[in-house]
Amino acid sequence: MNGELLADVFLGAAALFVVLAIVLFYRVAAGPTTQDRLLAVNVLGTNTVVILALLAVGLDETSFLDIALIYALLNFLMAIAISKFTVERGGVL
Amino acid sequence: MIETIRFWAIVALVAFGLFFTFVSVVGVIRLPDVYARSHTASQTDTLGAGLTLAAVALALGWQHATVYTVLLLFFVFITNPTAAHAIARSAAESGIVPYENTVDEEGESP
Amino acid sequence: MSAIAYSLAVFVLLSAVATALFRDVLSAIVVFAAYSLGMAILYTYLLAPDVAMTEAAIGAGVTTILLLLTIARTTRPSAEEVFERVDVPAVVVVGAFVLVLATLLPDMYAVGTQDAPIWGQGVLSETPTVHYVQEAYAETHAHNAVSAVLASYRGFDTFGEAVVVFAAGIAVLLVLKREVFA
Amino acid sequence: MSDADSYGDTYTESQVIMTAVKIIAPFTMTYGLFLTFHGTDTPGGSFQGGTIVGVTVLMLAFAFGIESTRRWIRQSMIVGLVTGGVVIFAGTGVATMALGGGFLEYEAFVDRFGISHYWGMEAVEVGGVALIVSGIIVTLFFATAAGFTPVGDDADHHEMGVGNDD
Amino acid sequence: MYNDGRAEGPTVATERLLVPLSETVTVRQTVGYAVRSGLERTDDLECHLVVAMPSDRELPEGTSEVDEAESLLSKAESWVEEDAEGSSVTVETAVLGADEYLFGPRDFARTFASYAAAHDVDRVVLDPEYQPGSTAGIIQPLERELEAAGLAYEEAPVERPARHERLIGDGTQRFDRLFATFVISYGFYMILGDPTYWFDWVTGAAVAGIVAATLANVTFTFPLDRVQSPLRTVRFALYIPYLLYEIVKANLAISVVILRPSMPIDPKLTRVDARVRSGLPLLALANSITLTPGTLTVRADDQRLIVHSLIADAREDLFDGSLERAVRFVFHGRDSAAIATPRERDDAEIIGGEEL
Amino acid sequence: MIESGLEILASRYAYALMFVLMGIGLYMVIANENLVKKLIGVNLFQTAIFLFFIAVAYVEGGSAPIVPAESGEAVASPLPQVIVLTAIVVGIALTAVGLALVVRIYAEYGTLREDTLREVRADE
Repeated sequence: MNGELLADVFLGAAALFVVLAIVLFYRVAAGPTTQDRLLAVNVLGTNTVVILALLAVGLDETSFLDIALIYALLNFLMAIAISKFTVERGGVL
Repeated sequence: MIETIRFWAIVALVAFGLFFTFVSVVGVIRLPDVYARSHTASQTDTLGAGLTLAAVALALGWQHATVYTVLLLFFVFITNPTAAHAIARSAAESGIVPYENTVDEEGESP
Repeated sequence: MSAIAYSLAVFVLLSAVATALFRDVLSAIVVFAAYSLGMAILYTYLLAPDVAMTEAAIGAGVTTILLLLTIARTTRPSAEEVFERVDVPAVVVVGAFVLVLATLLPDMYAVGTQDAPIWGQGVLSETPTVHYVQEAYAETHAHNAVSAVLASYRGFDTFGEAVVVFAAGIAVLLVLKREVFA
Repeated sequence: MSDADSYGDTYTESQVIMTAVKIIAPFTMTYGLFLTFHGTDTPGGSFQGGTIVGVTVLMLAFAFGIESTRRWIRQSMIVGLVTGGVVIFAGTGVATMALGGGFLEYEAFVDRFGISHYWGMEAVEVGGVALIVSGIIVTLFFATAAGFTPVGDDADHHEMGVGNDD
Repeated sequence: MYNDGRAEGPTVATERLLVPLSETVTVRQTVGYAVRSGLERTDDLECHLVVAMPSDRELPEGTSEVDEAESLLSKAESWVEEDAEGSSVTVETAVLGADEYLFGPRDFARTFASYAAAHDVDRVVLDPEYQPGSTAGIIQPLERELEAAGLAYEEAPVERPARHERLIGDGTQRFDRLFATFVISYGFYMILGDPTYWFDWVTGAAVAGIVAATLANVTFTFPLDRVQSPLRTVRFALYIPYLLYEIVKANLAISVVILRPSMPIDPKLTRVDARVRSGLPLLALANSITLTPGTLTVRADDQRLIVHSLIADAREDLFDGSLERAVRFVFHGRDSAAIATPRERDDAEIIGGEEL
Repeated sequence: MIESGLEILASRYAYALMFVLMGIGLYMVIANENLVKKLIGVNLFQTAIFLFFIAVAYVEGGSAPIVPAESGEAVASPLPQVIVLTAIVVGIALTAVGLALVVRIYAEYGTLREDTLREVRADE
């Protein structure tokens, strides 16, 4: 009975999360330092994971959760990689 | 009856998740420097994601896909603070001096 | 519920514009990663989980890292100003290009409609798409039609693609010969 | 740089990041291989799985330093992976031709050995594409990262590459 | 081991050697080398064998460390007698740093330097695998610090079972590591897959084998303990609800601060010397601190944490050290949890931004 | 007139987005002086085209191409998705080769700016 309504709730929430991501884009554009941008993109990544999970229930495709899992991993990789590269050529090289 | 309770529980969880994500976005926009922004970016956002993922798990109920949401929670809770630490550390390495409130009264933010 | 699609389109557009205008290459790369995130959600919304996954892993992950390594090895322009100046002649050229393309818009099929020829209406009743969707499981025993097409129906294509990737690896090693084998 | 004991960099990565990567690494690798093996039934597959396996190596490289990782994962191993992938892929194709079918026409396996069409696809996906993709991603990474000397003599450490004005 | 062949001949002056010991695979060879090289130069050798204790004696885990240190010292004493082969070697043993908590290479180097000054030691013989406590990979920074302290040191040329790498641990406990990685990987695979399908059992075993073979030495660089490690897992499970409670509580506090139009924040950098070991405990503590809003770990160099705090309440909580105590409970058991707060031990202070 | 235009835009948003993204990618290739940014532009252009293929394969209210589908359920077309899949992987190979060339160019000429590069080339 509540199934359709629930799907609407999840899709609506996903749309709101995307709107929040657009708002967050102000920080990405404004900076002022690269770390600020990276931070904003990291929050965007977490939001992406959540949006994908919401889409998975909203569209009734549980396989979308796989993508969310991959994103959770890659978001982390991106954060450590870029944060290293903002410091003396990555220090590792 | 159970269905109705579940429905409202899910709605409440999603609402709280949205609220905390909103707080984190507001924090990232409003706070004065990268260290302060890292706070909301890592923590409030992690809680927002956690609550929303809990709602997803509740909606999925007892099935195999629910395992994925739990795994997602696990990964988010390990990686998010580590990423925030990495960013804050790189800010420290590149010599960004943290903002400090010079005036002790409330309401002093640039 | 296309609210998601519209807001995603706005997000993707914003990040693409920011990528184009950032003067600092590192910032451009960071924003490009954000663009990739938005694109992957859009692919997911358009029911292409395989593509979204690949875009996530390769577009957001590996491309970003390769770009980073490149600017670490070369140079990062010192940025006095955040954004580049807009190049007006280029904008005019690009604007003309987009306008010409946009005239095609009314003639295209709406997104998500099944009237499009790919779905085998009219003369073409048995298109590859219809065949794959209907017969893939019976013929290959693979639930994922994308994998079935990739490894079975178009296996030769995939082989060629694998060889291209292999050749790219060799090409990179050859181009960077002095650096790698020094 | 070939000396085993000299890392040449004083910038050691944070303990927190190293430990976090240590914990995450087995999970990512298992997940990548899981995707590879289940590509035929669920979304994902050898491209994605291979990439995730490659990304695990990149993650280790970022946390522990590229030189240490390069020494840990030997050059010959990567070359073996990639060439092995191409050989398996082509070999499957040639085998079907030897059995009287076309290139990669798995029906030949079905006729001769009675095994399902499915296993031919698995062989190509797992043995071919996944090996090539994971190997190539690691190769591209190390090739692009190679040839660096630590910028010890550079005056300015905190700004990367501002030396050249362009 | 009287050596007539040397041109200058053995001097009569007493040579004093300092040998820091720790439980490694190469400690036996190090002691042997120290005695032999010392006897080549002089026939009146005074060998100071010391064990530097990372922890305070008063701490609960300190008592067991003292016992281990003493048994190691008595073993090493008998090794010296064995290698001396009748020559006169005076052996002095000592446990250093038992009355304080040593943080990282600099503190170890300082302890050795003060001991060397007090006993007039000529040089230090270092074990290349030297590893006090469970702090891994200390040797290179320690060498730098010894140089800074002006202490002559020498690395014992030992045959190592495996080349020492930052990425992979030493070769001990191979089976335990492989087994643990295999089980974790197999379990994860089974959670992802379908345990009722034979295909998953077969491929899962293969995958777990690959993962164990490649990553076992990467993941488990810290010593595994067959009794303690499972216990720690259980205690960690107990820790999670507490952490969640803290997170939610602090999140609400910070939300109120951020959403107020005036935004009454008071950001300050603080330094906290946490009494947890590096590696996994440090990760747990640093991430817990970061996860509880209002505090953010900016640096974690061994035990010295630089924490950025956003509001005064969070700072007070941090100085009260409840998270630190919880992490100590997870890794060392209930007895260890009861230690003084960072504020009481004078391990916490507010620092300025320039000290980053 | 405007309403029908908006309606066209709303129902064909993916194609409109693709055109604009292609434009931005093209702009980056033309206007940005830095070679790395030009390559990012190429990547942007690529993703725009991927979007076109994915939008073609999409079915409103359908499900992802996991077959056999429940009876009567529409499934997104697998064929364009496969083409995009291979294209993404070939795209990363292309980007990698391009970046390797960029690294070599920098090693030879010491700059990544197109105008400076042209001057240096003219001087030789």
